[in-house]
Amino acid sequence: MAQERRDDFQERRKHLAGLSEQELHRRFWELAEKIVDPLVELAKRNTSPSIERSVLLRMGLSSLEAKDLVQKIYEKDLLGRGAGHIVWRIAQEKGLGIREAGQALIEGKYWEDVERIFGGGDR
Amino acid sequence: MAQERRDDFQERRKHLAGLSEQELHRRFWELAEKIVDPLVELAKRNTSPSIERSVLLRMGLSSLEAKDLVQKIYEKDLLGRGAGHIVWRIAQEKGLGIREAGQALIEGKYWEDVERIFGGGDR
Amino acid sequence: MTLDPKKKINIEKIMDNLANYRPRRKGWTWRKPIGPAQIGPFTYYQVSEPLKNSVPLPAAKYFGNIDPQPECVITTEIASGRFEDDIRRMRMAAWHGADHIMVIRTAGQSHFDGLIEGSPEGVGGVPITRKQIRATRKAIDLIEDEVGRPINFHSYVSGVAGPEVAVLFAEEGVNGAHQDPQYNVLYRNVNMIRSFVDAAVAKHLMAGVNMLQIDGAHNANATAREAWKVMPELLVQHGLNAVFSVKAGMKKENISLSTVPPTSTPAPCMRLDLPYAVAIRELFEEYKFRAQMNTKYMESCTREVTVTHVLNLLISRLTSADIQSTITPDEGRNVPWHYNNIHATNTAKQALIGMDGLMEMVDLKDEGYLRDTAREIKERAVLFLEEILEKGGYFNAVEDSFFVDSGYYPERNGDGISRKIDGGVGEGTVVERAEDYLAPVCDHFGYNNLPEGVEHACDLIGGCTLCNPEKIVYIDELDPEDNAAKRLEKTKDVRGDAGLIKPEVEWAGDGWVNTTLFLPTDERTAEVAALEVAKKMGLKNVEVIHKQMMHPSEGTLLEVKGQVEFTINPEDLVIPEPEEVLDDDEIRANIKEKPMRIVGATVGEDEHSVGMREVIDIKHGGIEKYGIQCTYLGTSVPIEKVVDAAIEVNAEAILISTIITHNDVHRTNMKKLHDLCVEKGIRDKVYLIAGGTQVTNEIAVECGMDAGFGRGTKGHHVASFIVKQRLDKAE
Amino acid sequence: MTLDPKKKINIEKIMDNLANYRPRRKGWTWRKPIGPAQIGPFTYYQVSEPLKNSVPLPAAKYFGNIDPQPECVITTEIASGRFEDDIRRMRMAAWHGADHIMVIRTAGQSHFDGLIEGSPEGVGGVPITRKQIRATRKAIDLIEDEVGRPINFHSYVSGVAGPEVAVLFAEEGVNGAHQDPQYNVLYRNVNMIRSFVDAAVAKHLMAGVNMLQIDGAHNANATAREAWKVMPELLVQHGLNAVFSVKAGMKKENISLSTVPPTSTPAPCMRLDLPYAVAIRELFEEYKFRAQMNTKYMESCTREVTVTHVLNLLISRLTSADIQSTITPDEGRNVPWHYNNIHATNTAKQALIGMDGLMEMVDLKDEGYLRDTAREIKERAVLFLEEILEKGGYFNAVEDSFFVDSGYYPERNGDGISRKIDGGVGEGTVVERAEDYLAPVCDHFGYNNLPEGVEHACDLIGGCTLCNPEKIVYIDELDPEDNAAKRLEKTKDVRGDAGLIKPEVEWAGDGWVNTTLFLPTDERTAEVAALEVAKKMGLKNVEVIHKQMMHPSEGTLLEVKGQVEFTINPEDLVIPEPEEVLDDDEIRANIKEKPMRIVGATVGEDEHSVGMREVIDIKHGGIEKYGIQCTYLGTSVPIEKVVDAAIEVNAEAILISTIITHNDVHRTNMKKLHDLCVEKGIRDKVYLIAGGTQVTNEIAVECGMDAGFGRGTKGHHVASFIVKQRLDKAE
Repeated sequence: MAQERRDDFQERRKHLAGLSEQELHRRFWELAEKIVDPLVELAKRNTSPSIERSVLLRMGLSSLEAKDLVQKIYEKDLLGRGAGHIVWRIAQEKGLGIREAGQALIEGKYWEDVERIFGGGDR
Repeated sequence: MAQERRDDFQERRKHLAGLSEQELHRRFWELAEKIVDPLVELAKRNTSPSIERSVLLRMGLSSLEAKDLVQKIYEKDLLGRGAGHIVWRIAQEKGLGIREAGQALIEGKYWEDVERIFGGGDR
Repeated sequence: MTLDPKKKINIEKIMDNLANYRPRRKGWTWRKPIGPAQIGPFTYYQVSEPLKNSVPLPAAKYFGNIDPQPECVITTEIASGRFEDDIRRMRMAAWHGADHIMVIRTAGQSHFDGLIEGSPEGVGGVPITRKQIRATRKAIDLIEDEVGRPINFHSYVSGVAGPEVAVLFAEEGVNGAHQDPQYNVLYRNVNMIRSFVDAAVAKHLMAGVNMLQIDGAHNANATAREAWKVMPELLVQHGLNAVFSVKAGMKKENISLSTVPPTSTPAPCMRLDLPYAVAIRELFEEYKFRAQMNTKYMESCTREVTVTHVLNLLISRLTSADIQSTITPDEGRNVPWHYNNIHATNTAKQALIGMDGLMEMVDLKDEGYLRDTAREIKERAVLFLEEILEKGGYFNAVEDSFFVDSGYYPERNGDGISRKIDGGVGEGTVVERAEDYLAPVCDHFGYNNLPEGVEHACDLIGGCTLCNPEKIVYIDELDPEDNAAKRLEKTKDVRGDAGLIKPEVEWAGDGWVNTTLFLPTDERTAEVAALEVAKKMGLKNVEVIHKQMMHPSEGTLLEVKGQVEFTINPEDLVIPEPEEVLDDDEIRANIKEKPMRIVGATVGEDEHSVGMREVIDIKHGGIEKYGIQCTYLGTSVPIEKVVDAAIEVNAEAILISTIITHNDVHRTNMKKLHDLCVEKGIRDKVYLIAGGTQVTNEIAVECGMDAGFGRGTKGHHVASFIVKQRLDKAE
Repeated sequence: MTLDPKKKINIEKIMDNLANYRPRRKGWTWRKPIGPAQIGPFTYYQVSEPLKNSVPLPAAKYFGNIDPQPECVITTEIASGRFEDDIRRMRMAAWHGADHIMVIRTAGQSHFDGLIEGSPEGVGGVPITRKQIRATRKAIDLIEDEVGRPINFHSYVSGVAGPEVAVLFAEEGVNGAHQDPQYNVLYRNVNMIRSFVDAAVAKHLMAGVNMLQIDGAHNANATAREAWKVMPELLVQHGLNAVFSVKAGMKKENISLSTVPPTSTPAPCMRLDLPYAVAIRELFEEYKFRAQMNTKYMESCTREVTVTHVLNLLISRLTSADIQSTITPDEGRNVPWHYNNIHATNTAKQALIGMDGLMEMVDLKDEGYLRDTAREIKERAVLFLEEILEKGGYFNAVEDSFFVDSGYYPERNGDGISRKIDGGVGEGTVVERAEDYLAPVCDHFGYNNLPEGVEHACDLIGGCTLCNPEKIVYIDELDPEDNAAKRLEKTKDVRGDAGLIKPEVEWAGDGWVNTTLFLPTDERTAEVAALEVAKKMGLKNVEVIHKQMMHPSEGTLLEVKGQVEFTINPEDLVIPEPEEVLDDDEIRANIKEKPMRIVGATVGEDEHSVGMREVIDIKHGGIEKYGIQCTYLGTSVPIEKVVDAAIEVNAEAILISTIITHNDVHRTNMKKLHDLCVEKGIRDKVYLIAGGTQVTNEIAVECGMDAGFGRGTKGHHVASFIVKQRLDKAE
């Protein structure tokens, strides 16, 4: 909710007035860390379509392949297991190269294996 | 004569090194005055066609008249008496207005009177 | 006679009845400082009384159109060659903040032995004549009333007619002048005896009417091969003229040193210029300072010149300036064009205001390089003075080419200017005053054998022109062809408020325009090709006035001037009525009172969203800034989805963008939007607005929209439209 | 492949075999400081290694063409929309001193959920694709070799495809990128959860290759209604991104704060901007600073913008800048034109070099307004952070529209940007990582359930693309029409070293030129009339891009852009051979060895002497400066007197000027001079030279002179001619 407020700086700053410059700086950084820490935690615990595509890119899939495959995995609620994870497992299981495995999945192959290994999704 | 000289500042400045900033400033102004004084004296004791024309202008002659008249006075070697002086004397003597007197002189009148009063020039 | 800002100044009327015009005041006027002062949202410390009428800087629109005026006088120099065009330029400059107008003399006038009369055309300046001065002064008096600030009028008391020019200026209310006998000697080759003898009389006359004097030492910067080495000499030149002037009767407060930061980039100019600026201000603390900008290193790149001048202005702010002079950014390429007088004035005003109060935050160090260097420059100057005396005085030193040598004194490079005591223009014309020498006029300098009992010299003649101005003889014109009236006659079609319109930069109707172009080729080919381009554009007398290599083979930037030969008849122009747009505060207030939601989308097979983002995004100054709640659906959005979203959020307006369209897809989309809104029963609850480069209001309305917006649309236009519609509906 | 400065870069060749091109290095490179260093006649303190090839500032010609390079990296931003034209622009910019080249993305790409491939045309920037990056990187590698300095290539890791873009950049050797999740949230309306989750992965990838990160806080300046009030928030935004980046794995030395002086003239901007600049540098002392210039208050006057940017550069010099960014002076009027990239780069280089060593002379005060204000801004920022925590953290604060409010925090005006936690682009797409979540690749951030014993994640797959670049899948083009090869084909006539020549400013052959003109009428009439003028000059698609009132009725300055439709064939041009002129030192040496006297006069009934004075006078850089002894006889001099004087002083040359002549008087005078010299028996001892606006060498020689000089003649040309003649004779 947007709110309006007059400038009550003199009032609010009272507890800062006594701080040395260094203490003020330290306070700034402590507060910033307190705000940021939960955001970092959030990032560690979660993933997104773009993140998973970035994994597939690093595994040697093309951007078009990464896009298609992540879309499919997302629709099957399996993104939380890691798109690269799924491709890697299928590649291992089927003795395929990584990109080959990815392309096969895009073509609709091996999804029963995926379901067997990873279950029905985690949504 | 144009001359070349290396930068011997460190050598030359020795007598200035000990001066305070104020003393240095004072020295600057004293020297400047010593250089300027003879120039001011020169200006006080001399005149020029332009100066005399400036006098005639202030006396109410036109610029064209002042130019003609000063030229005539200059040629007669009478500039040192003051162009305005001559006009004023003639005006007084002949009962003319200043500009009238000037114009008369330009027309060639009264020069015998000028010669009588001021002599044959001072060159 | 008063001026109406909406009407051009009538030069013919200015020239009416000049014979009887008298200046309203004499002497110099400083600005009235008012700092600290609140102007708009800010406090300023180095400002003066505001103007009654002025043109603020372009960016002032963001700050309520404030136009704070710095505390120092700002100079503009005018050199068009036609005084009737000078006057129009002065009016423009005054509106931008110039209050010191310096008229450059025509080339050669300093060697003209006498006064010039009438209004002949000049080269690189105007012939300074009584008519030119009186008409200009009259015009400036009117301009003063228009802008609400006194304006100082200025020219030159140099050359071989100095005393006469000084009388003329004193009579006609000229407020300031350059006067420095050294200038005549070194740069005009006027005989040195004549120059000093005349100068004392001229200075005394100037002192009599409280004119401000500017000296000429800065010309050594502009002349010496390595300008940064003449700093000791500059102090010497300033000092000699200052002492000579005081002894000729001037008050120190009326003596202004003309000082220029000697160097320029790519030299490390602050390091070279600041110690000098400090040294001169300390040594001459009783005098005034006119800070001029560097001209020595000006090339034809106006951007480079502008940067240099801002650095010069930084020197002014780090030290001081009583008068801030300006140099037009085009001086390196041609006789300055009038709009560049405005640019130069604006650069000074802008930079000075930007650095307002700087010294409250910054100190000059009182130890180290800055102080050591300032001291050294002063010591070198003292040594210079010492050696002048050793050589037997000033005249001998000049003969010995002490001056404008490119060595860092006492170093000497042997390339100074030498003048002979018995040489130069006007040599042998000085005459000793006899014992009975008399000059029965006021403000005369030197020996004067006034009759005993006469106290006021001009009592002898019943008053001189300085006391009784009606004695001044006014000559209107001498040349029946070369005069302002004839020139005005020739240009009358393009003058006046209803005249034909023709581009100009120097004189009315001169037709000059300047074309900037980049050609992807090397410099020499580009120069010739650029002339061809300009000719193909129909320009005459084309000339390349700037050339800058961008890369040896990739391309060259050029500016080409040329003249158009046609005129535009204003009656043939269709000038659209200005669109009335609500102002930001009205829109904001309306939205605050009654919040508004809108839905926006880029429709069709198009990933481009720049137009829509600019209209919506707060980052681009879009409608979000008024508090309008925007749902942006992205690019390639189907029309159905747009309408659904509008229903969902209860939007008051739908904005669609169809920037790059093929096969009239934009029309199809607009019609579809309208139809679907009708179908869903919301058409009367929602304003439909379409935008895009190929969209016009006509096309949009034709396709069922409430409005269409094309190129250049800002959030402001769209928000204004919606709020107005809403207000109309409410009524 | 290497570049030849005399040949244009061959874009087709750059695009050859791109599939196999690999970047030569990764990560950011700083300049190598070398100060204090002697460069030309000066010592510099804040400079870096010189370039092998470069274009110095125009005024460098006065200082031996030195081109000192500041110590900080200089940025240029490129946004042409066609990457093949971006490359040519980069080459030009690198030659002028830019070593950080930032490529702006096409509008809308931040909402594109994935990577784009190929080389489609963009709007306001290019689509960032693998092909575009790889080709550009390859070209930049060649340009680096040409100029002799590493160049940092930079773009954006923002929007909804951040992690993928980061992989792409890491793979392709992009050296720096903007990354700031707050930017996505506030200005791109990307869902905030998505934005932060993606950002951590993207930043970690950037850290892996030592890319430099630039943050996005400065956008608040550009957005807030009163930019000078958001300073506390700026510190907050910088702080949050800095801490988040460090926690995502970045080194502090690779994190650069993007900071902009918040205000601009006519605000007293130094007083407002400097305390802020001090506060941020103290608080973030461990980080780097990218000093950007102000864009918020840019209008269309390029002069005003240049002054503003110099004041911004003063802030950089009074505090610090690791990277000095530049803004083109035309950004306020159009998509920047390429020569304005050069202008902007030159402004930074010039001002930084001009202020080299400033802080050796100047201190910031450690008491009073500056310190008090810096402290206050920091305290306000701390209070801002406190309240974010009170509200339950960052997301809640954003919902509560804490950010980009125009109040001076803790003041609030209720006009901040509010975004919903569950709203925005990409909302609902973030998924929790399961316990067995696995990503078998390097540089991955966050929870990763690697099988026990696996240390290097990509060992599981035999190496990822960051370790084995040959695994990268290169896609050349997807669109058979919208690609660089097709566009090059269409413009091939005007490309290449022997192509047709057509003006351009953005893309090869676009035909745009800009005409500057002053019209003596009011603004609205002038705008319409200016378009008419431009049309009459044959320009198409004319548009007024700048309009500035000089006075409400006296006139208006305008700039009008328009396109020419013709081309120039270089084969049709007659390009004159360059005249060989002796250099100053040769002339000076020759004169020193053997002194020379000349006589000069303006002949005929003419009081104008400007041309002759310019050629002779030392003040105008005339021949006196070489030590040539000149006797100037003045104006209206009879020919007889000229010849007599030449005989008297034993002159080696006679210079006459006949500037304004009627009825062929100039020919008569020249012939007479020749005849009289013959008659007096000196013709073979004296060079006869005539000058004047109507004089050409042909006419003069025809009339018996040795040479004739027309418009634009400088002393240098004349001195060179005489000395050469003398040398020839001696042989």
